[in-house]
Amino acid sequence: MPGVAGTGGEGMLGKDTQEILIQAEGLELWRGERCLFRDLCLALPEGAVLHVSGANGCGKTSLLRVLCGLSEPEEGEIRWRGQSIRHCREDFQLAFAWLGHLNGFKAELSARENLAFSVSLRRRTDPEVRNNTLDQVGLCAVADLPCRVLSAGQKRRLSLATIMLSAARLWILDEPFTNLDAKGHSMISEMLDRHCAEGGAAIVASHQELGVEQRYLQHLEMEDTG
Amino acid sequence: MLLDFLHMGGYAGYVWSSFGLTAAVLLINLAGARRQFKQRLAFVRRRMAAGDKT
Amino acid sequence: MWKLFHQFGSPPHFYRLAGYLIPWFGAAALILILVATYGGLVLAPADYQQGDGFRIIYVHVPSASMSLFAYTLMATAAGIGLIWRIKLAHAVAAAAAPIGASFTFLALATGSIWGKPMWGTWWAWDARLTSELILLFLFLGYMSLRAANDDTGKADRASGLLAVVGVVNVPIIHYSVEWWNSLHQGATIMKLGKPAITGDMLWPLLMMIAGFGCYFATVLMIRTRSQVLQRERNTHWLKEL
Amino acid sequence: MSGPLSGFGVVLARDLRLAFRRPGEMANPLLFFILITAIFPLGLSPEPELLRTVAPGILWGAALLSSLLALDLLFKSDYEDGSLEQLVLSGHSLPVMVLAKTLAHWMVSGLPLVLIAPLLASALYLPAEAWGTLMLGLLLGTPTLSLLGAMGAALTTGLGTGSALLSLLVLPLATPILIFGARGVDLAVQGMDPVGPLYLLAAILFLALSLLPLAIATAVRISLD
Repeated sequence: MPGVAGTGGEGMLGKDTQEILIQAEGLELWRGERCLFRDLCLALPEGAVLHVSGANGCGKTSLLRVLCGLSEPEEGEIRWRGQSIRHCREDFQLAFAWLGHLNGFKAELSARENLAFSVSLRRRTDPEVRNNTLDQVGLCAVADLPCRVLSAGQKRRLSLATIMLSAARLWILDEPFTNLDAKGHSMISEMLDRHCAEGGAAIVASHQELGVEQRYLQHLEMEDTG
Repeated sequence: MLLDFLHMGGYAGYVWSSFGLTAAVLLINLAGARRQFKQRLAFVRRRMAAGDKT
Repeated sequence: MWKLFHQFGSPPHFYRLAGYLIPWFGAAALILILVATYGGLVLAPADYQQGDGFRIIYVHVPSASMSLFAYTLMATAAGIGLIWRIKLAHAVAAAAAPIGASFTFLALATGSIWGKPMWGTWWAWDARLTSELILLFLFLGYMSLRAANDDTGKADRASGLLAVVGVVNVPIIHYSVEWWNSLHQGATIMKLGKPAITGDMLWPLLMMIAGFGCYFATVLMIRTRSQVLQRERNTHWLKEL
Repeated sequence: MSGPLSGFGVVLARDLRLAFRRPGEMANPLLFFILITAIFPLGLSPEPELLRTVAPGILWGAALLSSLLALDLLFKSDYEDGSLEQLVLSGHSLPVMVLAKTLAHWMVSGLPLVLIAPLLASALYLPAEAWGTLMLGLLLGTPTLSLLGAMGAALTTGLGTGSALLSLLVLPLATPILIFGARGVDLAVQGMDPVGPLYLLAAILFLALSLLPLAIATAVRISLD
């Protein structure tokens, strides 16, 4: 069974002054007759990136979905800043941004409209802030085309723009690098570095290296019980 | 005496079909439940005997 | 109280308790049903209006009441399962569905068989039969939603929610059908009303209902045990089976 | 920008904009409603007397079926492109946002039925004084149908079972609306006061408005699990 996470580089501000953002104990999840993980514990301080890796089908995505409250674990407790997420669902959800396999955009709406909608669910932003974020991720040229004509890489960049603008303290990203070119890859690494520098945290499930500075990085290796 | 009991005052067909159907449904239900239980128990025992790590 | 509720809710405890109770309830059901059948078919006098045809009441009314009881029990168990996340409650709800559906079918079948001599047709849109028909669709909807979900946990919660919403609607459906039926006044003679029940007509009916109740408990416990085995994962207590 | 109703406006605006981006899809329930109402006279007979008596049943039955028709797509597109997850995790109250989605869907599929009902009523020789009751009844009944259908859609979203299972789940629950709606029009045709069934339809609507969004939100969370 995957052991305790949180091993790895020392946090920038030293361990004790950092506040533990998200903590999980004794997580257990089954898929049908198969146990994906049991007694999984993790504690993620601010300014740290937890890199969840493991073979296909070992439950990386399921773990992330459990952590953000989409799936119900069989056993175990998840606490956001000391409070169980069952009791503080609203502030927990406002405090984190989720990027799943699916990008979460309506194909009929344009990139600009989609970005406006997803960000307005979280905070009020004025148009030019959104425009230069679109520029940052390189979507300015196609901003007004309906999303169905965008390439998979462009859609992924649009969801990265949403994550940037979400002002969320915790990012939970599932395979963020899919369909992204080298430039996109380095963009994500910079994003994560900047995010940690500002005291944020991230949980990233990926097969590739995150390219994040060592001092932020922590590892969780998921055993394949298949 | 038995004959007119069976006759049921002319409603024999309806009364006996109702009671027969009821008995059939009750027995089928009971048998189905027991068979399902036996199958499930056998499956669990086989899984326990195989002792696969869960 | 909570400790008892929790202790009884633990699957191994229920499994053993059910194993112990099933033979007793089974025997009680058998005796009650046999005596009630004898009482209903032999001892009870024929009805002055419907003659011996009225004896079908001894199977129709108990199964109709059991069908409604089964749906209510299913919805309550599902509600408990959804609110307190008790897997045993979901197991009970899953077990109650097929029994309830067969009682509903039984009530419909015996109702229409009883209707043939009274109304000359197998099916008349009588208020109670129509409500029973809609209840059958509610059961079938519940069971097909449960079958459509392959993951047991999701199936429990999705069909549980449907049962809870359904049980809120059952009284509304019942009274709307009554109201609909009473509109065209000619319905009174067609109403499958209970004929006047006197003493020695009544006790077999009550005993039959009790017998059906015990039968329901027996089959419910058998089915719940298999549902518990299907959901149970921590292996220690399974080993001693 | 919290506040209990904050998510409502945003989701409602997006869904309406989406609906108007594909007007073809919007017309389906309406065309289906007209088609069904046209089929029955073909099946029965053109004779006005007969059509007048069955008109309330046909109109309400057709309204019931056509409002269910478009419902299984209500959550399907959001489920498949991941935006349903974003809604659930957005921190806003899910029942409110689900109510916004159902209202948007009703405005696109339920409301047109109400507006076109008199036209079809006249095609079935329904006397003019009953049109008011028909429209009012549909106005009170179709939102409840949309709410019930939304719960069915939320329960069957991830299962790929299409609208067959959805109809099996929802139709039994929708029978009271059909009964009160059709009977109300029937009473109006006979010149009696149809206010009784209309009150009952309104009562069921407010019961649905208060309880069903909670059930729909739970159903969405379950199917996303």
